[in-house]
Amino acid sequence: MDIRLTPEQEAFRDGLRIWLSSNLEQDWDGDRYRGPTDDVENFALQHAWERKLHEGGYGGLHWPTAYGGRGLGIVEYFVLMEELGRVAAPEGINSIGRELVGPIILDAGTEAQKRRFIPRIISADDIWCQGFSEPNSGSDLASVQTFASRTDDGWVINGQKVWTSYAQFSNWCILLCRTDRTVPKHKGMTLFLVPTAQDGLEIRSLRQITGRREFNELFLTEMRIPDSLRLGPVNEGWQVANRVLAFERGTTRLYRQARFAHELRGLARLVLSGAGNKRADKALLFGRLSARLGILRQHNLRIVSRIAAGEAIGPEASLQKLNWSILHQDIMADAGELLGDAFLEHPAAERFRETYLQARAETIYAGTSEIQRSIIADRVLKLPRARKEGV
Amino acid sequence: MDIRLTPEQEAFRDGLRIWLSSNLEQDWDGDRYRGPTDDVENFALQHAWERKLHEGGYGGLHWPTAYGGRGLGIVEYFVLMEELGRVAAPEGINSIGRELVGPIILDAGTEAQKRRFIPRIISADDIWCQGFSEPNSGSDLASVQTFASRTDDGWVINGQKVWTSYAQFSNWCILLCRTDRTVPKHKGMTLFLVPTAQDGLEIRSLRQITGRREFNELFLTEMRIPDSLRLGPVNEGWQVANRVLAFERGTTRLYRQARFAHELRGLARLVLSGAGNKRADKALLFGRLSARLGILRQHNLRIVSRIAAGEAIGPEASLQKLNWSILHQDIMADAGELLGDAFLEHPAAERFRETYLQARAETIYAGTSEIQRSIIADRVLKLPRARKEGV
Amino acid sequence: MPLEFFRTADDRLLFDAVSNAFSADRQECEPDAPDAESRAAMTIGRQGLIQPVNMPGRSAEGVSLIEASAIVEAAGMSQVPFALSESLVLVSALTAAGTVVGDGLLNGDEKVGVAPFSHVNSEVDWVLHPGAIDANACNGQFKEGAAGQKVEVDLDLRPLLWVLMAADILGSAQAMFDKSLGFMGERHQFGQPLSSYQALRHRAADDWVLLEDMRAAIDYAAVLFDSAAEPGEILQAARIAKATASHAGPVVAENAIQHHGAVGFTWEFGLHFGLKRIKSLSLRQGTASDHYRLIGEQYLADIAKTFVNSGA
Amino acid sequence: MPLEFFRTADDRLLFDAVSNAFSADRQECEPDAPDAESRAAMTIGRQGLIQPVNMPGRSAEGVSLIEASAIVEAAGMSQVPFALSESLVLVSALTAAGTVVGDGLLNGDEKVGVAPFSHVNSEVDWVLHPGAIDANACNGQFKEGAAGQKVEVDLDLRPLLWVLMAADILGSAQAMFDKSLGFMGERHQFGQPLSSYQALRHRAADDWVLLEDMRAAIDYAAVLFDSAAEPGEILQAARIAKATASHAGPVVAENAIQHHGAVGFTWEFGLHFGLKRIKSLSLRQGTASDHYRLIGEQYLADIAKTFVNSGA
Repeated sequence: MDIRLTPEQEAFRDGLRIWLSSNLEQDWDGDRYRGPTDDVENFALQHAWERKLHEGGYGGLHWPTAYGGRGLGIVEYFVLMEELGRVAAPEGINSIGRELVGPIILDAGTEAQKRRFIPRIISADDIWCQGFSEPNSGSDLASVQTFASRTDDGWVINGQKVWTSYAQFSNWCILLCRTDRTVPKHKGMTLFLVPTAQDGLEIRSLRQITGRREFNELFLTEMRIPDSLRLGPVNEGWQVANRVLAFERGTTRLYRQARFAHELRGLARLVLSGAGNKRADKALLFGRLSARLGILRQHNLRIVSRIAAGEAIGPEASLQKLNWSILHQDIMADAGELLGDAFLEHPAAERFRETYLQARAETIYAGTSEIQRSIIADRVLKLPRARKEGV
Repeated sequence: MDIRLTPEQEAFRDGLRIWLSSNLEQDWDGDRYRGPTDDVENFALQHAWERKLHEGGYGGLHWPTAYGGRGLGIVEYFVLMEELGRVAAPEGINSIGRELVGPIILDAGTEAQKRRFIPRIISADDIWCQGFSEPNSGSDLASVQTFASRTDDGWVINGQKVWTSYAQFSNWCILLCRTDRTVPKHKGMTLFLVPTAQDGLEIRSLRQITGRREFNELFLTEMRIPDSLRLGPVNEGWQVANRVLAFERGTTRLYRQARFAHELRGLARLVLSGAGNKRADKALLFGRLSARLGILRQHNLRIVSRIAAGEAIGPEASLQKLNWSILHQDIMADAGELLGDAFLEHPAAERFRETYLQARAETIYAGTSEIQRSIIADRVLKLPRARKEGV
Repeated sequence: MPLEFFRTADDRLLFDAVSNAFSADRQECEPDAPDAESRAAMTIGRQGLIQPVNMPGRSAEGVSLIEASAIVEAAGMSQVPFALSESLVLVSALTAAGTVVGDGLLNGDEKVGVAPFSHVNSEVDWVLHPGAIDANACNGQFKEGAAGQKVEVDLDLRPLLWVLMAADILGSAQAMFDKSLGFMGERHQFGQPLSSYQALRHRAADDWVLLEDMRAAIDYAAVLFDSAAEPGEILQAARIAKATASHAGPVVAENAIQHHGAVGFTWEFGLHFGLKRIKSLSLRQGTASDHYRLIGEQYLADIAKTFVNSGA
Repeated sequence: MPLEFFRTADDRLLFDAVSNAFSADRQECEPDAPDAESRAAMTIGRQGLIQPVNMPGRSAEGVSLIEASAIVEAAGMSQVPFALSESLVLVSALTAAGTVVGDGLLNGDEKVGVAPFSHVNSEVDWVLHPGAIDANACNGQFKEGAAGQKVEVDLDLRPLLWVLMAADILGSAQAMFDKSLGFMGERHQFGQPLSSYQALRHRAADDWVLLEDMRAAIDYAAVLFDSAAEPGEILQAARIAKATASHAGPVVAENAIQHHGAVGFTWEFGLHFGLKRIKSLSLRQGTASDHYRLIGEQYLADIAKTFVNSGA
């Protein structure tokens, strides 16, 4: 085992640190890391940051140079994620493009699709959203009902999607549709790439318990698209998406660990400044949280080094999804214990109040904790079931 | 609401306290409350104590005077249980007789059975054990295979039982047997009262992880008993047993709460004597455990006052089983945290080391915690199931 | 009177009547609307002094703490948008102090707040400062007019405040729990209702146990208060109620959101009103751990006393 | 050399070889039999000094901490009835001190113990006293002959001891977990295997996560040690390994017993050997909370430093 970076990787990290210190706003700090509460202002800030990153040469870091990427490895990508998280840089608005659509197109797209879409994801010229969930699917993603019928020159799509983050700011959407109702449900779905400004697509935003409007509903009514916007083979959308989703669970948002560490440091500073609950067992709570954050990073290290060694990441990624989402909720619970009344009233605790609410969603989206445990029981532990069960 | 005892009940309690102070051995203390580790010595001590209690007039407290009981109410019984627990009096060896067999006979026995067995349970002349579980039943009690066939003058029984506590010291056993294999499994069982010193019954003791031998296996081979030892109607053994088991979960061993409180006081004394782990957050751990013990007592108060008011105790008793068994394990876990090395080495911590092991069984026997949660989900919350599930 | 540690038919009648009043009220106002405050204050402002049932000289308008906690639990259940616990305690304090202000409050002419509940205090005429949480001091409560008047009161308000805050948490958590049970029965995933999945069934069972634990702790502290038990005993029981509710309330509330999936995360579905109410009540006036520590300090002090005695 | 934070084929080879040796050994002796001690000591006594892999002057007999922890994990898994962690650390200490005793130990001629492991110390020739757990002092280790000789050593033994104790807990817990998985697949209740019940499936998944957390923490501390990282960083990582194992080990072990039902409670089935081993290791040399607090004190001290700096 060895966890040291190569001299080249260290040089990359040092350059990045210098770039960040001169490109993040001078007074940028953790308490603004979620961006302005006004959704439009927030979009502008997030998008501007993504463009800046691209201009700095940090877009498409581990994607092929043929499509505008930098052609570097997963370790450099991990370094980038850690450094961005460490300073709580804006998350950007196009994570679906960078972390889901890009990888799927690179994996299953046509050469034309790669040349058309990948460079514009890297440059943040296109913003993508994801139309997978439906009102009656939820955890059971394979039960989608939105239907795409073949026409002479393409497809006509009818249905409804929900929980589509940032759809109102996106110009493209990746859509999972049923294309065959006569086969078992995992075998009759197809992926499409759909422009959002188009007849037959209506977007309605939903307010979340944080007060922000990130979620949207999509209503698709006789929406027509050409066959060139189909992604991957007909009826293999589930397999194509899942191949990448498994990878995604392991590698997307590697910056989370570093961002949580940034949050915990902010919490510690607030407590050390005297705002805290005098009776709290600070040493125990910070010790436990920082230890768990350390382990979270070590799991990231393991995943990254296994990918670097050419190994596949499978259901082990469920471990990391479980761990980070529960740890984040626990950090926010302990923030209440550590701050007491100040959690509710202190101006500098605003970020923790919002994150407390936001974190409720994290054990639900991208596969609930219950789904992750079932994946582990099925695929890692291979525990026999008596009969077919969904979860 | 009112939780004060009547003047009569207070007088009963005061008399009991005086009796206990002069009848428990002078140097009796909590660290000997489990009795000698030698099983035979322990039996002698426990049995002697039960006889003494009877001689003091505290046997069959809330049982009818017609069968040798004192004819008092559930509140006096509760007071007795609390006072016994408060001084960590020996538990006795015949709890199956007092808490299971007695109530079932009183509920479903013939007049002759009542006259024959109840007085001898009260006087501790008979010691009872319970043959319900089998190697392949466990939580699924209704799946018993031990079979009782009709003969001209009675029954002949073949099969195997397990986890039969104190069978080696008992002279009687209550046995649940299948008597009809052609009906649904809950409807073909019958209860029998069986003398243990009898041809066709072999008892083999099992050692537990505490080192004690309380469990036994029973091997039944062509064992013959007369029909007069059948308890309740043929094929209704499950219903008869369950009616009492529900009650039992709520009211047996009401002394547990008081006994756990005694244990916690012993732990506190050991910690205050300087044996403890200097870094432990004593206030938090003792505060949390004592608060939970308080709530455990309040649930007991509720159950007792509802019975006193003539109400039935149903699945709510599962709450109490869950609570006490988990709390007891948590007390022992915190004992480790509070004592550190001393938990492993201090002579006065011997009782906690043994109880730590013993408490592992408590979330398993008398219905596992999983079974209790399922009972609550089914019968209290009435959560719909998709289809028949066992648990 | 026999041992009777459960809610009687009369108790349930009161609870239902208050619940109905609150939910009728709720239909006319948005949960966060400030207009609702005075309405809610009217509903409960008339209750007057909370005092032991069998205390000599108990006022006719008085309510027992059992009754008051049923009222507050119902308010939590209906998400009455008002700091009801504090208001009831304040009315008690002022009535006990016998000032004219007491009447003004009872009539609804004057508004009151409790420090540090800043959201209530913005437009009030009187502010109540409960004493700091302290294991040893049982006095330390005083009230103070916004204009600077100050009258000492002779009633330890902390047990009242803690028990009622716990009751508010219980009612709010019960409502969220009930909603999640309903949702689990209706919502299907993988062809089955959510309620058929054992992991969710068992978690719901555990949450129900937590709700019953809160209820037992609240009722016990209230009945001790109502029977004019020894003050130290009442205080310890009230701390157990507040600690238990501060611990268990957020667990039940957060699980209720989890069991709703993404739907529970939408503003429109409204679960966040209950979550914020519970979280706020659980952190104010001492967190769960704060109270557990105070309980433990008292517990160990009591043991140490017997220890010294037995050693002597 | 690329980033490589996982066990390589070589690591697994070592682990398997040691496991096989231990389980062959185990078949011949009862878990609690004292005879087994010397046998086990022979098996591992030859390993010699644990020291950073790329330290100048590394001895040929030396093993890395990654290797040593794999050996100890395998010992835990096979329930080798010997305080292996302490023995390995002792051998390291003595070898580092360069005494003749070192050779005696390496040859198996002399027996050693580590305070406060009294069950090992009864018939030993040498006793090692690891320094008291202390956030600030990194020295304070010394060894001492039973006859009173005393030699200072220059190696902070705490990281070694904590990481190896954590590895022993991990191996023991993994063995109990594996047994419970097997049992759950075979044992039927209500007509289905236990493994088909979601509540048990999910608890098993959580336990697996705990095992992987331990593994990650142990490997990380070991690889830091082996790369001769900054001593403070190594110490903090070793504390995380010990804290994590002391917390998670008993949880996994106790769940394994629960999942066996009454069978797991019998002496003959043998789960208690693992349970006691884990419980004992988890309480010795600092409980989980002790180590978490020390980690937190260090964490807060580090933050306070940057705080002052940024304020200046």
